Amino acid sequence: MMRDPRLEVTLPGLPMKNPLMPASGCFAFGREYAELYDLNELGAIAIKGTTGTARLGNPTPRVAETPSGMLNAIGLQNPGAKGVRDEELPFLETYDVPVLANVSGSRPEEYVDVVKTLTDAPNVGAFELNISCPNVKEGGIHFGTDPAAAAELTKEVKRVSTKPVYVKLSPNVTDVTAIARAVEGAGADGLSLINTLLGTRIDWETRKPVLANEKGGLSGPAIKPIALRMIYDVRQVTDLPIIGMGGIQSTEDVIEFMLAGVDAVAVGTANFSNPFACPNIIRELPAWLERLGVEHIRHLRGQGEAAV
Amino acid sequence: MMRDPRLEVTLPGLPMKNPLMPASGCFAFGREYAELYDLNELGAIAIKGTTGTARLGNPTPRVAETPSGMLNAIGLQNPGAKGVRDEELPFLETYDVPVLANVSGSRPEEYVDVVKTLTDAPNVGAFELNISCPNVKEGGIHFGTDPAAAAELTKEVKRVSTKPVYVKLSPNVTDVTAIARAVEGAGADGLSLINTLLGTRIDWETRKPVLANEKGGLSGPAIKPIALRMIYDVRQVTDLPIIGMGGIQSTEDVIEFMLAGVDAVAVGTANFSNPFACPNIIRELPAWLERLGVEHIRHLRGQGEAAV
Amino acid sequence: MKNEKMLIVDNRLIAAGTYEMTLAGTLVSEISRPGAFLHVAVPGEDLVLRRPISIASVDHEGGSCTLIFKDVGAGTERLARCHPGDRVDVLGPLGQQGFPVDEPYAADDVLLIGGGVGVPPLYYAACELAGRGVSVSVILGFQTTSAIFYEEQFRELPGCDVRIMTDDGSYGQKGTVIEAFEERGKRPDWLFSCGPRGMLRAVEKAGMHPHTKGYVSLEERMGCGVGVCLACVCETEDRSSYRKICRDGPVFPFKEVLL
Amino acid sequence: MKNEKMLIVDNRLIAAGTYEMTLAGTLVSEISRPGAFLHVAVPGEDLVLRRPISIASVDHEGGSCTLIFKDVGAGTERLARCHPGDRVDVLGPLGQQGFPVDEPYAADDVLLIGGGVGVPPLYYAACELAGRGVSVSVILGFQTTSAIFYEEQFRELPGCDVRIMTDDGSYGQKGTVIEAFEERGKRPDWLFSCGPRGMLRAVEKAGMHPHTKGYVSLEERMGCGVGVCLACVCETEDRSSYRKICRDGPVFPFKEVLL
Ligand SMILES: Cc1cc2nc3c(=O)[nH]c(=O)nc-3n(C[C@H](O)[C@H](O)[C@H](O)COP(=O)(O)OP(=O)(O)OC[C@H]3O[C@@H](n4cnc5c(N)ncnc54)[C@H](O)[C@@H]3O)c2cc1C
Ligand SMILES: Cc1cc2nc3c(=O)[nH]c(=O)nc-3n(C[C@H](O)[C@H](O)[C@H](O)COP(=O)(O)OP(=O)(O)OC[C@H]3O[C@@H](n4cnc5c(N)ncnc54)[C@H](O)[C@@H]3O)c2cc1C
Ligand SMILES: Cc1cc2nc3c(=O)[nH]c(=O)nc-3n(C[C@H](O)[C@H](O)[C@H](O)COP(=O)(O)O)c2cc1C
Ligand SMILES: Cc1cc2nc3c(=O)[nH]c(=O)nc-3n(C[C@H](O)[C@H](O)[C@H](O)COP(=O)(O)O)c2cc1C
Ligand code: FES
Ligand code: FES
Repeated sequence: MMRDPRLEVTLPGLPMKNPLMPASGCFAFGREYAELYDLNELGAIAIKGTTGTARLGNPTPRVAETPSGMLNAIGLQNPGAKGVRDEELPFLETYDVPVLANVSGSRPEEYVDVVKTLTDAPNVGAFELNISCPNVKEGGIHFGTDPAAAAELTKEVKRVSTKPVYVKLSPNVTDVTAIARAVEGAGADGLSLINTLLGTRIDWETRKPVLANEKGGLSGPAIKPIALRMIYDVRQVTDLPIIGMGGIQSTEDVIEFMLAGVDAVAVGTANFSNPFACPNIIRELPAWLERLGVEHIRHLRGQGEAAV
Repeated sequence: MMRDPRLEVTLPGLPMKNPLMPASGCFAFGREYAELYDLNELGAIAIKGTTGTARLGNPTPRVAETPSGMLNAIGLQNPGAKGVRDEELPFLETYDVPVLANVSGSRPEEYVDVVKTLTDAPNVGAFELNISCPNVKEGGIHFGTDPAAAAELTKEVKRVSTKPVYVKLSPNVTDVTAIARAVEGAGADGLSLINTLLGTRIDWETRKPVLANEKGGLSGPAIKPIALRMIYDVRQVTDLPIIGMGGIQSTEDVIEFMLAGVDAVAVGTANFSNPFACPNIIRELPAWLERLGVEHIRHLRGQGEAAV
Repeated sequence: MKNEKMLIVDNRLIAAGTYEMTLAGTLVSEISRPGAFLHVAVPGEDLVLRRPISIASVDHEGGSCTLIFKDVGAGTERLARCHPGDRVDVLGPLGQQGFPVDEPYAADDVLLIGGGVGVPPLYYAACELAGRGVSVSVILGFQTTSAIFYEEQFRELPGCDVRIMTDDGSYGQKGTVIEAFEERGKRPDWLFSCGPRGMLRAVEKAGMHPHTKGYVSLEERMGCGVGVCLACVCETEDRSSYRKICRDGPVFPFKEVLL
Repeated sequence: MKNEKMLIVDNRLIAAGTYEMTLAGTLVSEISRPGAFLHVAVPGEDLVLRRPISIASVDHEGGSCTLIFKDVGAGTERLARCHPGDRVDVLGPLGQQGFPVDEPYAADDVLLIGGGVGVPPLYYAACELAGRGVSVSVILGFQTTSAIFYEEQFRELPGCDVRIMTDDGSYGQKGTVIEAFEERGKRPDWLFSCGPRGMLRAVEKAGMHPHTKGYVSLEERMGCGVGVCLACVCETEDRSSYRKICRDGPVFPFKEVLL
């Protein structure tokens, strides 16, 4: 693996060799894709949403297909904060890649617990508060749709975290910029957007929703224009670092997100269709910089805004 | 054209031969597709959004492509209410198909003006208040995101309308059921959902948004799971008639929307890829009823809800 | 596990709506476990999820393997329409636990029970067992005559005893595989099964003697196919935790999982 | 206007990234106007918008027509990869206003100016004019030698005078079509043009004598292609209203539209 200084970006807590990371929930804790390629190629790794104690998640079916996208209702199956700290993070420590620890919970105390448990892990570079998981009934998404609740949660987490805190915004809102501003005011060090959009599919044969959970989160290329719009809008109201995601499949998509205003990107669903999506994009980026005549990838950030 | 009693549905103001209509803005005022097939085949026709006075719309490019979808920012180009009444509706009167008049505006008075101008047109069966057009800066969408504003507008229009009034809901909201309930309380006779989702695309070559208007409305198959979810949710809180739309391309899609809870459907973007989309689906519906063992299409309505 | 654009050597209709696709590529060399599956990308950009299909047979010398799949939806329909010479993007072989074909002794009573498109992985298992000199009994259930496939192929395996059941009695014996199983009387030492969930439950109910080593291949909707997304879980028998079908399976001891 | 799955009779690379596709089908019988275009669906389900491509020539007896297109993005790339024998879903012919090829007299001075993939509809126009015994002068601009196409085809038309300009001077004369136009001196009676917007503007500036009847074929991103969605509008010269390129055009008198 070659290091290319033109790709290096530094976000709070995340010194990245390149602006690419797998998105939370689409890479587990790295073990499986580590069999396919060297994780050291990645800029960072966002791990699966972690809750205070282990969760079993929702009944199956947990995924459904939609045009250019998919619905998931995994329901935050994870081994809990201690399990992640003791069983999963040590494996990732064998790589020189910062971890973005995705944190979920039903109540603010649960978020705080998780952060307390993980904040001293040496390879956790930063936290990503998942205030937008549409797939668990008790909470989570509530923090993502109410600016005051989002701000309050951010504050409480910031109080105990020794690492920078990113807040992952929900797209299922009327005004995403209001939430962005609220969490910025509460001390967030960065933003991630977007999480999945709530959707459903109904099977005409069974006459029931395809997902056991009835509804799930829409991800994949279908949501890309919505992600780009939200990022574009949020970039007009804040200068915070933004990790962008939503339907990224190709190097061209990464450039488009950069132009919309992100500092780094996360690749989710594309890993499933192409397990080499991340390393492939990383390897293609240098040629794109040359094509675009750009000396460093950060120079693209927000350059796609209309000069109004 | 054969009439099939199993397909007939009656919605307020709209006695339909079958539950299919072209969606507003995707059929203009019928002249063009009338060259391709007999409009009498359709259940109803939703005409292009009409404003108080003629509008020129937005600069071009007005459309962009996205995975399984498209963005549009037409900006409500239309000949104004009088133009529609005098030039367009008379043409449609030569068909035995009720018209759903889509009404847009920047201020409540404009909606009221349009409704006053069109309410006595003999073939206008009902109005569809477009409180959700994302493509004009001054208003429109504001009524779609604030329950109180939506209710107030509905009331004002109901006061002057001699025809039933449907309210077309915006998907760009945190809680679509709140808007649905508010307009029901204000006297709406039915609901249409969904309008387009706000999105954007950025061109890496020009480094500018593809659309001259920067942002546009996402339609097509990509949004289908979001439309189904919103319909599914709204159906749990109201028994009002619902006209469902968002990505419908096939007869199977129509069945899926029926199961989610709609009374009739509208086909938008699919007309562009397949100008025969509406008549093709209408012709296929009887065979699907047999396949599903259903005596009348209305028996499918809402049958896809999980029995919780 | 490899990700490869495999060459379609052959793709033919072998029974009602059922296709046999032969694929060539270097990942064939990694195939070793009956029960293993390939995660096949559907041609066209709009279907983002791959389709899991069991490996029905493998020809290591020829560098090819065979899938048998039924056209049941958008994805399999497109796969059915592929032509020899086309390439298809495949991730695999996947699944870390297959049928334990190396364990039975030649004298053991080995029974394979398959229903519909659950039959393919059992054919691969039967080939391996036959290759080791283990003779197997096979009970295969199909809806009707036109749906039957691979009867001859099974019969050609040395020592293979094949019984066909059809729901409508249009071929073989009328009835379900369970009836054939119960008629058979003696309980096998080894029981490998694959088919619809209902059939598997019935097999479990009818057949699990304490000494029978029973294995079942499971299906579930999948995302990644490699164990990261947690889409494809099944509960363990004691309901205390989950197994990932794509990685921990797709074959499990009957006793391990809740059907 | 018809919607038909047309048969691809031929599809070949004729210049750098430029393909000539021959299509057969019954809608060919409706093609009558140079400037008319086909709205071509891209194979695969994920691209929902059709691609507008001008008709470059028509063979009514053979029941076929030709498109010439450049691979500039996802849609044209997939069209480029289509093989003879494949079918492509076409809506057309579209556009109610083409180049008025029936109007010029044999003695008139008719000039065609085309740039890059703006050349195809001009070839169709030149064929029709030549068929009526009108001799035409043609100025074609390309970036470089490898991008040039149809020079021979134009030269073979009776009375056709062809001048090739290249941006880099690697073939013909170095320079733009505007320079060739200005060098030519006399202003034509008829001027038909198609190419990039910038070129069209320059032509308008350089060439519009009061007596020149100038026509231009325009491009814009399209939705429906038939006039319902209002995606493809252009402003009228007086900025008071819009024309729909897909329906009212795609050919307009220079004077009617704002370039
Ligand atoms: C480990 C494994 C092995 C399999 N082996 C075979 C085989 O050898 N032959 C065969 O014909 N079928 C097999 N199946 C089932 C096969 O995967 C489905 O029939 C296929 O995915 C249907 O895709 P579709 O697009 O045609 O159907 P659609 O209904 O359009 O598919 C929609 C989505 O649901 C998923 N899906 C639908 N049915 C199933 C199912 N039964 N299992 C898993 N996912 C499903 C699809 O993969 C897709 O993501 C296997 C499944 C698994 C999990
Ligand atoms: C009336 C008309 C006639 C045309 N005739 C020809 C021709 O004969 N030969 C030829 O090579 N090209 C022609 N074009 C341009 C051609 O339509 C585009 O090159 C093509 O649509 C690009 O598609 P893409 O998917 O490869 O590019 P992408 O950039 O991936 O396309 C994305 C979207 O933008 C649209 N788009 C991109 N560029 C254009 C453009 N220049 N004009 C209109 N829409 C565009 C596409 O149709 C698609 O909807 C014509 C355009 C029009 C309007
Ligand atoms: C199967 C699956 C599981 C996910 N789990 C999580 C999670 O645990 N925490 C989280 O914040 N986001 C989760 N997400 C959301 C993704 O991180 C990402 O925000 C979203 O999928 C959009 O990106 P994409 O279109 O590239 O997938 C999950 C997404 C998928 C598809
Ligand atoms: C080009 C275009 C123009 C539209 N114009 C209107 C409009 O004038 N009024 C309105 O209420 N909706 C308008 N819509 C929204 C559609 O009526 C419909 O709600 C939406 O496109 C979702 O359906 P679809 O995915 O089938 O297109 C327009 C959509 C498109 C694509
Ligand atoms: S399919 Fe992703 S974990 Fe099994
Ligand atoms: S493309 Fe729809 S009006 Fe021209």
